[in-house]
Amino acid sequence: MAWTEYLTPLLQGAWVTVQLTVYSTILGAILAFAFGIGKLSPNWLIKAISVGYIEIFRGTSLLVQLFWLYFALPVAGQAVGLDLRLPPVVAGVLALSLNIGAYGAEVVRGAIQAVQKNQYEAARALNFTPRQALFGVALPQAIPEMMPPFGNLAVQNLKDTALVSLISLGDLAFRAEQLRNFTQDSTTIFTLVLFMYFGMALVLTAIMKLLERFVGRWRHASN
Amino acid sequence: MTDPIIKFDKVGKSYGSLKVLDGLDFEVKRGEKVTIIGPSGSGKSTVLRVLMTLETINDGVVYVGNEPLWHEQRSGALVPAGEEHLRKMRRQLGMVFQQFNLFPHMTVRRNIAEAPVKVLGLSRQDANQRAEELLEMVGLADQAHKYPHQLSGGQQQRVGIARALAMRPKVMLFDEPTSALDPELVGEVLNVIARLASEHDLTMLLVTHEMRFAREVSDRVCFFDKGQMKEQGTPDELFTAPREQRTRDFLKAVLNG
Amino acid sequence: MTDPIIKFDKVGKSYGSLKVLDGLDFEVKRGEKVTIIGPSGSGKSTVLRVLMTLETINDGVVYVGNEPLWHEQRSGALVPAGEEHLRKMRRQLGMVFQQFNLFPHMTVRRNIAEAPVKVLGLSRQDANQRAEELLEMVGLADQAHKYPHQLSGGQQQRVGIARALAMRPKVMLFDEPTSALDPELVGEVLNVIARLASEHDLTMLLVTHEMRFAREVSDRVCFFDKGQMKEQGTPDELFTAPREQRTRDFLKAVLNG
Amino acid sequence: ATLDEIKASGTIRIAVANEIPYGYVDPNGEALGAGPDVAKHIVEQLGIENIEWVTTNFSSLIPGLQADRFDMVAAEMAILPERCAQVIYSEPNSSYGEGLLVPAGNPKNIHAYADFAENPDLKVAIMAGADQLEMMQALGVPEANLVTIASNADAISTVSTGRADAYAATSLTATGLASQGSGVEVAGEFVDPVIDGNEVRSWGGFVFAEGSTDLRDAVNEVLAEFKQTEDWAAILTGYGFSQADVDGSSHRTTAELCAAE
Amino acid sequence: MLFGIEWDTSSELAFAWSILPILLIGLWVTIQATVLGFVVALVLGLVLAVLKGAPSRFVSWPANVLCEFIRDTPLLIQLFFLYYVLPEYGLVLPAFMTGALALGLQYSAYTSEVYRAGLQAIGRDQREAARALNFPSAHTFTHVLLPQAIPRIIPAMGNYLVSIMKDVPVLSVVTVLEMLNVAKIIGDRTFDYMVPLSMVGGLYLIMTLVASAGVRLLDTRLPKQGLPLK
Ligand SMILES: Nc1ncnc2c1ncn2[C@@H]1O[C@H](COP(=O)(O)OP(=O)(O)OP(=O)(O)O)[C@@H](O)[C@H]1O
Ligand SMILES: Nc1ncnc2c1ncn2[C@@H]1O[C@H](COP(=O)(O)OP(=O)(O)OP(=O)(O)O)[C@@H](O)[C@H]1O
Ligand SMILES: [Mg+2]
Ligand SMILES: [Mg+2]
Repeated sequence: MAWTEYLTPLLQGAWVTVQLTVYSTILGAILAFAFGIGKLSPNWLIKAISVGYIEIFRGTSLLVQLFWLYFALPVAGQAVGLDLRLPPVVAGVLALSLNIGAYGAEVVRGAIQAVQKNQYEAARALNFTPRQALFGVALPQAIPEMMPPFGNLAVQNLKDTALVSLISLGDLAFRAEQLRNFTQDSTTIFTLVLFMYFGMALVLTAIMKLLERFVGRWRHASN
Repeated sequence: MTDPIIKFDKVGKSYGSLKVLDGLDFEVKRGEKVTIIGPSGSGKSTVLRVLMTLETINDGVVYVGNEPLWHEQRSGALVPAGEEHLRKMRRQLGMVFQQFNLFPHMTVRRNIAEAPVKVLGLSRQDANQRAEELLEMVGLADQAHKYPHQLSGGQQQRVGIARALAMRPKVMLFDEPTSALDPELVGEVLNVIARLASEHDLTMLLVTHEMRFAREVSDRVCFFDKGQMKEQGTPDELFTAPREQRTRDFLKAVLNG
Repeated sequence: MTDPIIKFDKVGKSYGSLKVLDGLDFEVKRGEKVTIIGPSGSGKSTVLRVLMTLETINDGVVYVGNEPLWHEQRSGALVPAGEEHLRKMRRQLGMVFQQFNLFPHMTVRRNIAEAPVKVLGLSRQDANQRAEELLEMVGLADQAHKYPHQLSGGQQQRVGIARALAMRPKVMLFDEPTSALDPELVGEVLNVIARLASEHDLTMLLVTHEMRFAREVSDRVCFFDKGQMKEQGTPDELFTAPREQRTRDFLKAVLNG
Repeated sequence: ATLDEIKASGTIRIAVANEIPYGYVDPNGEALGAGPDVAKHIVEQLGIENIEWVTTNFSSLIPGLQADRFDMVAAEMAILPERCAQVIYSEPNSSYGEGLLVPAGNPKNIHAYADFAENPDLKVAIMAGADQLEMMQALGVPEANLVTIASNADAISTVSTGRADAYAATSLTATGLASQGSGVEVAGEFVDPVIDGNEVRSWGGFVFAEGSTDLRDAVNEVLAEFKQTEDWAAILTGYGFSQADVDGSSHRTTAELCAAE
Repeated sequence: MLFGIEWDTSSELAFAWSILPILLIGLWVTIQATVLGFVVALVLGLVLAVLKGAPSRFVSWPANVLCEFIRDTPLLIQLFFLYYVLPEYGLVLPAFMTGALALGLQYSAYTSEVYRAGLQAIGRDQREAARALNFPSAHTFTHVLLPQAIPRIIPAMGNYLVSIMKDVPVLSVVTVLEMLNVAKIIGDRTFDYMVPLSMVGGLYLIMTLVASAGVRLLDTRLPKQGLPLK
């Protein structure tokens, strides 16, 4: 087979990779905000849950999480009489977003805490409620700070999608393995695949940069 | 006008073993303009921050308008106040910070109008109008739509003053409002404060190192050292004939510059 | 003593489209104590940084002791100097920075002794002795074994002065040496500089906002604006009877404090 | 899922493990192999319209059935007693013997599975979840000399680069791989392993989850008829099965194989 | 049975207890791979950092692109590439070595940034002070920049060490018998994935919590001002 014949199946796989990346990045961002803000909550229960979530998913390997969700969770579900046999797509997206969400939560927490204390003091002096101070003062300043690390996490997440091939999801890495199974032409296939991932990462980085400019518009206002 | 609007009654405050306020007694009368001076670390900022409820106290009672600031009267006894009470008390005070502390993501107008909308419940329109009047007053009518980082330090601090005034406080607190400014920009801020002092019957409490200005604008100057008020008097008394040795030393060191 | 030790000849320097030095002509005579004043951004620091070879220039020639600083004479023509030449020229200059710039991981003594050992080739012992003499001179004889962060700002700056002096420069450059200090600590640093000025025949070039000090210590005061020297004279001339409107405005704004 | 549920939805999910020639998917997404070709005929007979092909690792086939990720496995998985405890099998669809893939020229001179038990310096690759593991264990091959690979596709590289000295698989797999890659060949003069006095032969069938008895029964019914036809034999021989393999498939019943010790 | 150790499936607890020694054998491989990968990352990272900082653009630009490329492509694919492609050019490394190399390569892109940032964090101030005192540039690097950079670099490197440990399971795809692979094989053979996989998760959690606490402790113990010079 000529290398051009590899393109069709590889592009199909790349499309799956793109979808996985988009879904899990969005879900991961939601988790990141929920638990990042949760970790700063004065309510100890919310705080404990957030800390637990963050530590567990940052503290274990993504592949372990993925295998656990795919292989072990159904067994655990059976034990309590629940049907937890997740389809590969769900298990994949869930593992990816739970993992990236835990890292993102630390970014969110860090960025909120990095908002200068004097901003909270100004808010308090003007009699804002803590909630108004968080959503009106702290978050709008923290979000632009989060964007560069979020950009890195999004690329990390794109790369991590390759692991879902190990639970038989037809992403780019899976297609590559399947092709190699047929042709044993490892050099061409893996070179192509490396460049395809690189290309997707560059596009993703560019999108995150645009997003960063958008959420930090006020910083760029000039005279 | 003889009723004290602010009163510190044997107030103590410590960080660990460091006593920052040490049994402080201190009063400000309604409409009075008082300047606090003193060496670094003497507790000047702490007095303002306690009043603005940014720091708690460990001992004693602070009164604002005859009501305890940090305590509530409950079944006769004074108990530590809840957030509700603090919010009510805070309404009477406005603060201008050394580092301006403007909200960098809001336009100048929004910086001023945000609290009136969110806290006082004004309509956005009314709040904007109030903001524009205040900007007019501090000489920045044409800067309403800029962001803080587009302004010079002196302009930012004038916005800071307008922002505090927008809440119509009874007492204004200024914590070294010009010490983060380039020397050339100090004047424009002091001018605004001087106008405020002369044209309004606001009570004003000002911490500053600008001795000449303190002399011009204040009714009374208080010298702080080690968390206590060591000496007070009219500007003329204190600057020309300080009674305490510590005060003399301090004034000598500072005025030498 | 009439030979200029420093001479700027139509020196230009830009950052992109921003002209920071604009055809600057400026001289300092051997042993002279010159103060530069001027508004923020007028290029005061740049003059010192160009002399210390921390910034290059785009135009003109700077002479130090009659030799071009940034150029070498090669087969008759002036060509940009190599590192060799710069190292030789730099020996004649010492600099004291606004933020002290001490080496945080070295003891006070080592901060001072390091360059004499590595650059002048002194033995560690001789260099340590020189360091201790200088610490004596700046009143820190007992602090030799501390690290910078264990000292107050004023003490750190005095170490900074001692460090520069240890290289026995002919010209000392001071860039706002007291403006990062608490007001109470300013005096101790200015005292050291004043002693240096009166007891040594060092050439001194000082950028400062401490007008009173400038008046006492300098032979000549230069007013900079927009990258040019707008006016110069003895302190008495410049402070009491400035000729230029721009100078008058600046002095009024600054002295108002 | 039950047969009724599948008929109602109109789609059956069938898994293969990407093993040539038992069951695999070509780059165009077309399922091929002895299992899939027969399965296609059976599904048609059962009146089910669509097949959704799922490719997965061999070791994920049984867990996948149990987790309801697919309804049926068409990988010619060998019928073994320990597997019968986890899942249910159709009657045999094929039978096949063992083989070995070795580097070209067979430098280590390997001809039998027993060689690995005798020479402790030899390393042998097996696929995760495949029954060669049990054979090696029964022959007394040390665990440390087993290299577990995830799929057949890795075998050529593993053997040709010397990461293992041979790959133990069924004779058909070995032949298929040898034709695909240079630098490898099928070990000649292969001696069938003898375990508990019996030569090893495997019988492959379709596999279902415990709850799918009705589906299994329906498949058995169609399969029994289909095995009488020339078409069926042509499918198997077309993928390289010998006549002995084709005939042998009827020499055992699933019940016997499951009950065996 | 795995590695000659039998398991006991009579109850979940007995099963867990009986496979623990097997998992610990896998854990030991995980630790070896982590350490080896980390060493490769430290060395390759330094090389990349030096190349990226080279004065010639013909060196720094390709180094930057290479770094970006390594950082933007998945470890799994890089591992496959090294494992399957290198042998075609005659370089056959055992699976474990290939795995450690892939880990080291992937993380060298990150460690090179740590080196660079560590040096850059020593502000312009310090470089200027050294220049004003006429220090030779080698002396500035060894006596001013490095002593201040090292305490900043160590904690970040420690964090990458923990990250590498969490990426070791990827090596299972090329037959390395690290902890997750061992657990997976136990699962394949017993059809009980719940116990071994949960145990791997638990062991990982313990290891990373301990390692992270170690890094934090180290961070507080390191002299913030730089390695002291008397
Ligand atoms: N959050 C804190 N924790 C510990 N100590 C503190 C804290 N805030 C202030 N201090 C200490 O309390 C003392 C008084 O501080 P305060 O800010 O009131 O002094 P100040 O008179 O305003 O000095 P300055 O002129 O430097 O602003 C100082 O010694 C300061 O170091
Ligand atoms: N690295 C740089 N890049 C771009 N612009 C610079 C840089 N360094 C200085 N400038 C600009 O050059 C101008 C002159 O700077 P310089 O530091 O000499 O001013 P100055 O007179 O010392 O002011 P100040 O009193 O604030 O210290 C300023 O407008 C400054 O913003
Ligand atoms: Mg203060
Ligand atoms: Mg300057």
